[in-house]
Amino acid sequence: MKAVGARLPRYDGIEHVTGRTQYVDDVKVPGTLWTKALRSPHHSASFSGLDTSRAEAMPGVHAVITWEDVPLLEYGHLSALGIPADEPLLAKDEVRYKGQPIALVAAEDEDTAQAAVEAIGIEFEERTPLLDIRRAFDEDAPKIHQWGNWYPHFEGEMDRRQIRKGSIEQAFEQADTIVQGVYRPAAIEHVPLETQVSLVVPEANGRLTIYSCTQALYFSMGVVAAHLNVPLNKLKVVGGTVGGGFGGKVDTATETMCALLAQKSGRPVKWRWTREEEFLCSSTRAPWHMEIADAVTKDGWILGRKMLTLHDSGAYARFSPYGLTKHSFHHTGAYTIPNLEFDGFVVFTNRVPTTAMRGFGVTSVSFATETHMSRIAHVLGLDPYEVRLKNANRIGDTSPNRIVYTDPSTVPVVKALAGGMGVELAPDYAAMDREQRTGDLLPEHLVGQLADPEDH
Amino acid sequence: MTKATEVISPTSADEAASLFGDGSGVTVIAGGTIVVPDITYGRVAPGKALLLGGAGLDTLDAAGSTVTVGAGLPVQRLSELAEDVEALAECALNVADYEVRRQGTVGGNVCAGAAGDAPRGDLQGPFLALDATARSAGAGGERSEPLEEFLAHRKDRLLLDLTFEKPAASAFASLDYPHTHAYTVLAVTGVRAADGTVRLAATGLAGHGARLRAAEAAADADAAGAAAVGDVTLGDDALASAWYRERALPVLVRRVLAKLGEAA
Amino acid sequence: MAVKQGRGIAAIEYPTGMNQNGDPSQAWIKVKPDGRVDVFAGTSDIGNGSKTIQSQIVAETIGVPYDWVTYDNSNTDSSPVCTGTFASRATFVAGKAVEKAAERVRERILDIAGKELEIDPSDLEVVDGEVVAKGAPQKKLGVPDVAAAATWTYGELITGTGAQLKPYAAIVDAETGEVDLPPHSAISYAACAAEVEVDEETGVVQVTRLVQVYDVGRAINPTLVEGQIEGGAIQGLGLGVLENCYPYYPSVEHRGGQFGSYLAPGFEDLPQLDTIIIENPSADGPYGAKGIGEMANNAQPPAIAAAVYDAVGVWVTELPITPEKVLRALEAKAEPVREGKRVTFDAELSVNTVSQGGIAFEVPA
Amino acid sequence: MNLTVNGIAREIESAPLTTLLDVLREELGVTSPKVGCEQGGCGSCTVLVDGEPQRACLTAVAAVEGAEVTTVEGIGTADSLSAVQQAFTHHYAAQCGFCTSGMMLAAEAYVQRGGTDDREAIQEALAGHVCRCTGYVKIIDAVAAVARGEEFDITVTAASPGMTNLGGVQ
Repeated sequence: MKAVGARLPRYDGIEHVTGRTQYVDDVKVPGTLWTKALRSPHHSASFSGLDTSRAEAMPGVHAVITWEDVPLLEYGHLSALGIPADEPLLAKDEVRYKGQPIALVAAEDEDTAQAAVEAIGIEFEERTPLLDIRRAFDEDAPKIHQWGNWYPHFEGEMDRRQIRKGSIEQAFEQADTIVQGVYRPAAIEHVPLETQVSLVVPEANGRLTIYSCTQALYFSMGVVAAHLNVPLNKLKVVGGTVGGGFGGKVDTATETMCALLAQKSGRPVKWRWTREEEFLCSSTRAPWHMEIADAVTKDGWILGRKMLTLHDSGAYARFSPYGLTKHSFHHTGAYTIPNLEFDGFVVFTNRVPTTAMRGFGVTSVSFATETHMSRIAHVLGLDPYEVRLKNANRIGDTSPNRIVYTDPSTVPVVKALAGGMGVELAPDYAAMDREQRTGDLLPEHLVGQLADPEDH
Repeated sequence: MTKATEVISPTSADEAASLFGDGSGVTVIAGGTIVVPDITYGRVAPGKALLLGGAGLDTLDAAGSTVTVGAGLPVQRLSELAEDVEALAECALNVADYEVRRQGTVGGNVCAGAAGDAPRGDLQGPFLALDATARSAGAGGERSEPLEEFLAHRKDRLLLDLTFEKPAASAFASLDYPHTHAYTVLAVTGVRAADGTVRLAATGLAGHGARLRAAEAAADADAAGAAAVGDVTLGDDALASAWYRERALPVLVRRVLAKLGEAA
Repeated sequence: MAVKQGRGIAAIEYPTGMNQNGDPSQAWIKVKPDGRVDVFAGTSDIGNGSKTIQSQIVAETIGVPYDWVTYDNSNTDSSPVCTGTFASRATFVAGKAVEKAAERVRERILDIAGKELEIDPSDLEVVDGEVVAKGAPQKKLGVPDVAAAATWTYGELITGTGAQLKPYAAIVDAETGEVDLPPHSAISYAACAAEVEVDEETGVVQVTRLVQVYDVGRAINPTLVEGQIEGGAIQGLGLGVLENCYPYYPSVEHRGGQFGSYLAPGFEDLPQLDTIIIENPSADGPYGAKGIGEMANNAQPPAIAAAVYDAVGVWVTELPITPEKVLRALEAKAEPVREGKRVTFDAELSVNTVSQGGIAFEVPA
Repeated sequence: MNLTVNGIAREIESAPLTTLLDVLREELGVTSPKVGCEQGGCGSCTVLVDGEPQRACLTAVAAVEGAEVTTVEGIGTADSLSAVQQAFTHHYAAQCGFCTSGMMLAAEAYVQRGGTDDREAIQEALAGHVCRCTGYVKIIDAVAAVARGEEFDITVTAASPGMTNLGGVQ
């Protein structure tokens, strides 16, 4: 029997339907301590007088940690890509979003941990938060980082992600119409049914066993090892079975802190976020602000696109520079547009840091460019299927960063959609395929961008 | 957790009333759907918990022209009144989901405060429109009063039951997201009493549910819709803004009045 | 009631694997003395079904039944590196690593079977758990016998490792964004049509039907593909009309902290779903597969936005398309500003309006 | 206090206002009911109390003193799966599996009380259960198939309604 192509049952299906699948929270280790966090009540504030002595003295409390307990306080999630760190594991001197962790307590039970959190002394001086990315560039905008309000380290020196191809000026000049619009998808929660959770057990041999809900075992291990300044053989990350992720569990949200608490207390430590913490303190999909101006001809060719993207990163960079770069590479969507001017900024605000989520970087640009495409069709009075088929990327066309498309399927999927909707396409369009451009489908403005698919 | 709590489980309504006393220091747990999460999340730390499950308050008497609904009746069971009071049954089936309706009680729903970021207390609407009488225990002993008055101090009293006359017709219209675990953004209930009087009430407001008296007095449905806005205080929450509710309320009033017309 | 109907479409593409690549996945496989196969990989199964898909790839590649395969991704002591389950890479990238490891294992099985059968390994193949001579199917040896021979006769462990790493595609020109290598492993394509009903009086948008087309390259398990597409569809619906962490964005007030006030789609939000799958194989993916997990929630929001316009004649371009936004748009009845050949929508949302001189988006008229 | 859990009488030592969810998971080690929200909003902790589905996170254990509690462990095992468990397997109604236990118990109760294969009725009956993975389609398929009394081959999975495969298309 062939395995590939077969409708085989889930490998872990029987475990799922018998309730036997073991998620992190189902691992029970005697003597496990509960964790609670002191989180920032303010969107932006400086703080002083952090005093954990009363909490530490409470019966049942086994460890309290603050920034002073973290060997490497700031670790960049994407340090391997040269993206410098900006986010402390636990806040030091200032908080940049409501819910930011400042101190953690591990105690015999939840109530004791919570009481100890409330016994931690701290004084905040509130600051005006920056919340609107469109105002971040203004002189009077509150300043969030020493870097300023937007991320300055693309390719080491660029303060923006930039794409340039052809000549946008020429495209605007040649256009019959320039269609301009603004697109703003919202921040949303990942909403995995399993909230962020980890359990760290200090072993007799000095290793730490980290039961984790991570989407990326090795990635999380690397993050913990960096913060703790230990080699990888000191850690064993146990996981691989996750109660939903959708991108949010690429963040290493709890593992490092549990590891520090386990080291300090010598006891197993678990931290399971409440649903409220998951909704209010976990990272979200980013809100984006996108402006597009397309140079179009009256018969529906898109000659050029100018685009500005502001990516609301929240208080810290996390994966946002990566997401924006990916976004920029796909800002023409499923089409070939030869003249491009794209500028994108990762903008900081005093909201919960945003992170990867299903479709990272591209969900936003798909919404913007496809809604814009529909608008172009309406403005020009053209059929929305035909405008798409006409501009669809084809074998031999090139992407915004000059990569040749070798197997694009825009034409097949749009034609199949028309079929599925019972829409009859005009004969020219019904006859289209994805092969290289010729004849009417190779107007002058698309000649220069062509490349040989064999060069892939 | 909650080890210090004294838990008492009365076995009759009278015993419940007497154990409730003046209510001070007492946490009432009927269905538990509101208060148990509050305990879990540390927002309520009961010193003394009154568990009402066995108190016999889950009564429903609709045999005659008057209906009496025990405060301990599961919300789901109001569906049994579909023929007598369509709006009440419809509103009840609009609350949360099957499991929560089976567990949550009429009293808990009627006495609910706002959830912080969303309105609660959907059943206040139909009971207000039905001009229900609330019988409650608490300081000064047992008392019966119009629900409208009871709502103002509902947190201090133990609701025992609600009584109302069967109406000639009733109608319900709501704005809610299709999935039931969301709270109702805004809802309007209309009742035509046996004597022809039309009463309207709304929930999803800044405070608890309210009668729409100016709307009731208006000449026609359009005027009623417009007048309803003056009857209420609207707020912003996670589900909708006051701006939106101000525009949607007249629509719901018109729809309820249209339905009442159909039901004539 | 004034309920209007509308339709809209969208077509999208999405890259498989981490952007710019450089994201390794590795696997190793060993064969037990009775021929059963143990796979060790580091790919977390977040519900997407990567344990299943990778097991299927191993079974197919070696040529043994699916239920001979055990799959262990449980810990970093036994599992080699996998960058992780994201970027639609669990099938495409990590699946390629297990395919490569399984190819090594199959080669080892054929080598040992060749010795036992005294046939050149290149003349052998593995079919349904048996090593069979090509063109002479009566000459065969069960994989369990091969594994036993390896263990007890030849003193060998049948094992294989595989690693998949597309080199990091560097941006060689920061001004233009030009890269030196393809920055993706493959690109997947999809299109979506949305049908909606919009209540003009309340602004409520009900998505009634989604018709979707996905080029999946190759459906390694069609049922799991459907699961990704259906789950993605309703997340896309959530993005389009329901979900928002900040209902008054950019304000941070009134965040929903529970399921009652954060509007994750539920059973009753489900529209009719019609799905068409196309299989245009990817040159590089395992068995031609592409990754479609992530793109599955990308096409619905723009299709819904266009459908809302089709229904009631207003563009709502701030997601989600809530009843309030529809009513505000209907009240404003905003027409685009036409100046020269420029047609400008949404001027009130633009940085040109909101920024106090810090940033601008300049477009000729 | 006492409970009967999956047919076995258990003495409960937890404090009376401890949630049934915590009693099951922490005291009794029955981990199939999941901690999804502890707000009653997701359905992952649903168990059967005297045969009816109930949110274990909304239930103080003292309020169900003496009751019969059934979790997924009590409706079938790997060797003898219940119809609902078989249907969820055959219809691929579980992806990450975290909502599955609660979902199946609600489905079990729905079928037990005579629920039909009407898709809207199933949607309404299970409306309190959030699944972030599946888009609900295959869960509805599974419950409808049980309601129709179908038998299931759990060595293969079923296609969703409304699916077409065009194969290679240029």
